[in-house]
Amino acid sequence: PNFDDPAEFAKQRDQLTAAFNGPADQPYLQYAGDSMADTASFKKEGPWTVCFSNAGVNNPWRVVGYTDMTEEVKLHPEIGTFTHVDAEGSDDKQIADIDDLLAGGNCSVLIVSPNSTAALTPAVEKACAAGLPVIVFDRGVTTDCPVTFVHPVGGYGFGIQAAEHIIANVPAGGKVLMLRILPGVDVLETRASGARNMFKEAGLTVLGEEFTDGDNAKTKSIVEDYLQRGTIDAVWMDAGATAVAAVEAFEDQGVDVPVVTGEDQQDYLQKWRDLGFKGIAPTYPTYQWRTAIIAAVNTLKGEQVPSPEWILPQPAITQDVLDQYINEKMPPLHYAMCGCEDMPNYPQAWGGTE
Amino acid sequence: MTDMPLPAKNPRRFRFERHASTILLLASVALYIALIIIMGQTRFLTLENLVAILSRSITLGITAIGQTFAILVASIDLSVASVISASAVVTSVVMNGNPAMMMPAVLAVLALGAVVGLLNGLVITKLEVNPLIATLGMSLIIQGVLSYYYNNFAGNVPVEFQIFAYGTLGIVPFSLIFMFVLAGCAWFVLRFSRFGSDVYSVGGNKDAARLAGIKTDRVVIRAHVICSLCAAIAGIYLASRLRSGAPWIGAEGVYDLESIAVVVIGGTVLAGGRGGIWGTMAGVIIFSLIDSIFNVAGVDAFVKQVLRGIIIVAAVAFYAARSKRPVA
Amino acid sequence: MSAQSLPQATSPTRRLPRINPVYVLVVALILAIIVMNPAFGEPTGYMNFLKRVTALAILSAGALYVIVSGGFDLSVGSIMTLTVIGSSMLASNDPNSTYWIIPLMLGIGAVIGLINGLVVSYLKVPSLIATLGMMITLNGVAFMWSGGAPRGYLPDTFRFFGRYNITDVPIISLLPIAVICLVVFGAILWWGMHRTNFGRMLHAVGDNQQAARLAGVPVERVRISAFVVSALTAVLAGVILGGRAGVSVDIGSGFELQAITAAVIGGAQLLGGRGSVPATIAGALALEAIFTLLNLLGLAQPVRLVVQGLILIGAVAFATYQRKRAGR
Amino acid sequence: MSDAPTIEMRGISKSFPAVKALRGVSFTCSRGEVHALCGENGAGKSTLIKILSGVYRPDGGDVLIDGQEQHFKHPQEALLAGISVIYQEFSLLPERTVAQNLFLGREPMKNGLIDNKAMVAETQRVLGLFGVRHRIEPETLVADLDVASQQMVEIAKAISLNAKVIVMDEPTAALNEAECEVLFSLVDQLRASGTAIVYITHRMREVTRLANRVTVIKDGEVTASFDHVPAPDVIVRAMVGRDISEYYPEPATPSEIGPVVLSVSGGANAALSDINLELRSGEIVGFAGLQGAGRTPLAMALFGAAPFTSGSMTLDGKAVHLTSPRDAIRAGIGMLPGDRKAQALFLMQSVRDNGMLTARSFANPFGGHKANRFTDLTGMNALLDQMKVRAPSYEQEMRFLSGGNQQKAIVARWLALRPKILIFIEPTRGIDVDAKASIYHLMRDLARAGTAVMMVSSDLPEILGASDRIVVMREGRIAGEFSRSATEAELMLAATGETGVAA
Ligand SMILES: Nc1ncnc2c1ncn2[C@@H]1O[C@H](COP(=O)(O)OP(=O)(O)OP(=O)(O)O)[C@@H](O)[C@H]1O
Ligand SMILES: Nc1ncnc2c1ncn2[C@@H]1O[C@H](COP(=O)(O)OP(=O)(O)OP(=O)(O)O)[C@@H](O)[C@H]1O
Ligand SMILES: [Mg+2]
Ligand SMILES: [Mg+2]
Repeated sequence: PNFDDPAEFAKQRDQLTAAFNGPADQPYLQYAGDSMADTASFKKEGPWTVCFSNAGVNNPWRVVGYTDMTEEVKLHPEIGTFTHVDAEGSDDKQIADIDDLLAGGNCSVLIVSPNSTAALTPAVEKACAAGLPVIVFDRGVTTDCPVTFVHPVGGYGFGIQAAEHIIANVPAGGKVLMLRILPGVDVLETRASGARNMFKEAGLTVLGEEFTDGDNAKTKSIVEDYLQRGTIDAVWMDAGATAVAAVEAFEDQGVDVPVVTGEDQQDYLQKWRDLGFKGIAPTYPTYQWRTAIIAAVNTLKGEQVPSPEWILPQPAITQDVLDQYINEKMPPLHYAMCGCEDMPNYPQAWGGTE
Repeated sequence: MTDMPLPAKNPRRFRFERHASTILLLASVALYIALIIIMGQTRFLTLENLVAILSRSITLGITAIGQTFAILVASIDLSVASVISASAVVTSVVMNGNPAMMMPAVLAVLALGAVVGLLNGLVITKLEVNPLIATLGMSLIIQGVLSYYYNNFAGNVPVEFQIFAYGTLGIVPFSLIFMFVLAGCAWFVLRFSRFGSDVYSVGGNKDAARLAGIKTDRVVIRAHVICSLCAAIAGIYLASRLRSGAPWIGAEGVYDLESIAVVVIGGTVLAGGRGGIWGTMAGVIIFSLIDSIFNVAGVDAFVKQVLRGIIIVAAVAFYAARSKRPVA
Repeated sequence: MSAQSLPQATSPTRRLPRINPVYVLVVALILAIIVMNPAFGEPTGYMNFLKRVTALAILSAGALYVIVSGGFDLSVGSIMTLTVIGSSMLASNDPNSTYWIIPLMLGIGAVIGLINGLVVSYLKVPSLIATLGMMITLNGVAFMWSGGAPRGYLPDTFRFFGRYNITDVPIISLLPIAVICLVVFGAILWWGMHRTNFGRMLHAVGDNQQAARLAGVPVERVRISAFVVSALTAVLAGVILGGRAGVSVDIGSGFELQAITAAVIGGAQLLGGRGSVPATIAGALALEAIFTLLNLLGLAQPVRLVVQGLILIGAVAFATYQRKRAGR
Repeated sequence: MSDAPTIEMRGISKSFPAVKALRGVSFTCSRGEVHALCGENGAGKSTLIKILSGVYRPDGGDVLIDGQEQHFKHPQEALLAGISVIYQEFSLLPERTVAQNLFLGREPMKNGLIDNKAMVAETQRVLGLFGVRHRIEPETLVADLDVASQQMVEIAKAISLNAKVIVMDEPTAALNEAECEVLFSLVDQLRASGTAIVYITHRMREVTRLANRVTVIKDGEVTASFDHVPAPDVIVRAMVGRDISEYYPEPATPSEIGPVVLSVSGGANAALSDINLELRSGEIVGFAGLQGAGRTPLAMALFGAAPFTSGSMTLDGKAVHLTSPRDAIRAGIGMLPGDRKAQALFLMQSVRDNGMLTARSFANPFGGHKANRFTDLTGMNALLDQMKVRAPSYEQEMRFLSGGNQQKAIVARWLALRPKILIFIEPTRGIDVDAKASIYHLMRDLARAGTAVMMVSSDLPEILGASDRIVVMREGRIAGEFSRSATEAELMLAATGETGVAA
């Protein structure tokens, strides 16, 4: 796969600022473009069995998203059964899971959050061939047979938003440390490549690209080691999981926290507010999990669905809107951009208090 | 003084541990059927579904066949997961969509497996490094080399080759048949060949085997070559199934620890010298059944993990506690 | 010895005091780091390093108890995870909660160790499998408890042990609390292993379990205690690591193998009977120093994996060679 | 056939890290002769054999087979050259069948596959030679056999090779008299058929009975070599460098025998029935019987390792119910197991730690390891000195000691606790004459100090020489009690329950 696609880079850069269709206060219903799929052939009387093959719930982002999803299911009385199978992060297992779901033979619709793009394509094709409407979200597949593929703007967009913030706040020639979770994951690779392009354009020095495995302790060690060798003007991160650890590394060394990018997790947002450094939180909104259910429901109702892709807006949290996303009642690793504040069980279902 | 009359001992007393894996298998089948009936999901009681269950764990099954050899010689192989990743990547990169490259790719991967097994075996026997450490180190090395060159899905497998994973004979996938044929071969080798006998001897007591004239190092090395070859084949299968290989697919399936768990649940003793292939296959099927039971019953992902841990321990305890002999 | 002739003990020149190669390795690595980065030679440099290594060092020294008694403890990483997640769940941002949470976590750790020990001793499940099952189960429990994402912060009082430094100390200028913990717990673990009857029984059980039983050693009690010690140190390591790094979902994963690796680099014998607490702590230092050095060299992640693998195998091969040559 | 001896070893030297095991040892053995190799524990006998059989490579010297110089790098090469060895330590695979063990590494093949049928048939034939066909079935797992049967399998394995040289390193250590006789007649047959036999033993009777020539090694050097069989005391003098006076100590006088310490009535379990027994302080009671007669199970029952399931037991007049070795030790009973390597030794720990272990097990676990209420390091050194344990240092790991010295070191373990009752199972198995004598004297000293000693042994002269009273067991029951003036024939009669059995 090509993670440095100039056309895609430019497209996403535009989409970040473009206008979206749909209600502005319900970003999970918004979509870019106006190509729609006709789903009349999938129209079906309730109650439905909605089947969901999940790559895993093995990180907080997926946990928040999955909660969004189950809460969304409760809003649709036509959904009789919601069957969730969890592949625990294994392609092999997810393929087998989809086989199981097909062998069971009573899914009305199949939602797939693929563990990886290429590997799950045959299984998704098989499901399409069995006549099921298929909704894919988060990562895609390399076939057009699903009804739609729900996803936010994308990785380049994320990388661009974070990089732009750094470029705006660090003088030319400044030193940037790029911290990444792990190599190889499509959405993370494009974030890095998007940012790399921007830094080159702006003439910033990249001190290094280090992989943290999402491990706070390792992140802290890496930042400490870099600090021992010289100053750091900005820390760019491809995901927010370890942002707080990176900030703490500066704090613990008694060094001023420089520009640090993160994600929309509460702990980072609060740290940012408390220490008052120059932060930004690009997002990969978890509300796309809601959208997947909405797409499935619309399909079974025979209503139109944005297709072949349902591109959702991807806002970044900046200093001026920071306070509006901070909620002390929510758990530290809650993703603020969940689009879930209007749901009946908010905040308890997401682990919040009150 | 001639034959001394002695209270006759029963030489072939019922050995619980020999049948434990069968009992466990039957128990899990019964549990599955009971669950389906209770939940009124009898539509799962089809041949198709049986095949789907058996096909769930082919990668694990092929790997575990090899792991059985390693454990029988009182060794162990933690590098299988990395070998699976490496061989899947090599398969798809060498083939790169070209059907003409199928044969060379398979040969290259088998050579890779053989070399890794050979190195594992040599480090364990000649440098006398504990197998756990030797293969853990080897695993890191393979993973490092692999991720140096690739960090994502690389290459792709031609449609012709996907037949290995997706082709069927009637409703039975080729790969399932392949796994059972491989198990049959392994059983035959262990049961009837000199090498098989040596495997049990070396695992039972290496010094005694050496004193009896067995070249123990060679046996250990060969067992490791077989183990790595099986892992390489599992990698080929996975590439065919996923259409492409990525450097993390072995680790992501936890094939190292799972293959060990499956072998032990199948009644092969970690200390070596006791056990066999059919036990391992029973262990693999039990794992598949557990997964299916969880899916049918809609068990929550986290609860599933808790239960799986308990089940692994309980299954081994089931016969270990009854066995008079020490189990490592 | 009384008036009897000794067998020909070889000349004293060949019996140089044998120094464990791990100490040489640590010194060499640290010198290399200082050469590459003189800042490391200053208090902030090496104190940060020690602070970083504390969790692993304490964990490995505890895991050594199980290794010397002849087992493995793969559950320690998951105990660390459970400690951090559980503490964050319970703390609900109340600084005073630390005073009951840490004892409570130690209690939970003791129960886990007890279960490990009971399963291994009485259900006769091989420790590799028993603790693998425990690892899977505890990871599931941690997930269940937190619903997949931790729901609270660790208060600063909790993070004190892993995060804070005493400043303005003469000569060394700063002294991390973690380093004090390392010294205190290291000393306690050293004392327990090398200066008590319990430590000797531990060695005996790992060396020959049946003989230990017949010699009057309370084998089960000793083995269970080893698992309890290991689990307790895992809780301590969890508190320190959680303090250093804050909450994350899989904070302890991978630590089980690192702990075993550290012990093995320190010359511990897998399967029991031999091992040293100081050498294990040195093994942990060596491991962390390798990572730091590779970091300084700016080597790509994959290269680091390869180097790590080579050093792991090399260290053990060298120790084996030396032991054979020196007749230890 | 050339005139060259079948095996000739010239100027063999071998060092281990801590010790020079052999220095310039020369040794020959020709077809049709039995050459006995004698020497104290740790003299280097087994090492010499392991060089002959390719287990070790010599540091210096040559090995010639039929006049041809050989450099064996692996036991397999020695086997191919016709050298078959019964090793001192068992080399059987417990989880494999008798037949599989017998043909280990040389299974009969048919069409490239193992011919199980032929293997079983041949096994039956070989076992028939020993008259143990009924006792040992080819398809039994070796783990299910008792020690003696295992030793029989070991011997059968070596003999079935049809080797031109057979080396036997203490083959009778685990055998009783009758089984020894079977072995002796086999050795006679083998010699007659032209095999060269090297025979290592600590029992002078066997040397006298079997050998044509005798070589004595001491401290890794040949001290004497005889082309005939000299009188036992000559051999012993060459072995230990002095005479051994009073091989067996004086028996107890009636006044020395004290009150009943332990009594059992109606004791029974799976292996035992109707055991009625009394042990008195100051008394050594020898337990004789055939293999499988239940002596070991009785010892294990008294020691709590395999307790009685019915019946009653009293210690010092008080009823006790011992269900674990710890119970028994706490009640004042100690035991030295028969299978040293599996049941008594901690090979990676130091000699002193081996000696201290039991004392430590009953001291405060968190107390210092150097001293406890039973003994301390100096005390243990003194005990080890008293046992004449030969080691470069007591800090040496146990695995570097020879078998006999290992046995002595673990006796020290019990001495530290001064038990009321001490059970010895085959206490002198694999121990040299000097050490044997010291163990007999030690048992007597213990008895004089008031300990009740129970000695399980398959060595009838030892039973008669060292005991005050003799109990013979058969089929899990007590078959008779004798005084020390009984004859071997009387004991054998009671042990077999038959008449007309040759002793
Ligand atoms: N593998 C070894 N490593 C180190 N030292 C050894 C080894 N094997 C034997 N030794 C030492 O070599 C010497 C000779 O031992 P050997 O076993 O040959 O004695 P032995 O004459 O057979 O004694 P025994 O009658 O007790 O069997 C002893 O001091 C012993 O400790
Ligand atoms: N510790 C034990 N626990 C349970 N059963 C035992 C134990 N030891 C021996 N047995 C059983 O008791 C029977 C006789 O044991 P064994 O063959 O050792 O005879 P033995 O009397 O000890 O021989 P010897 O008297 O010559 O030492 C066998 O069936 C054996 O399996
Ligand atoms: Mg010997
Ligand atoms: Mg016996």
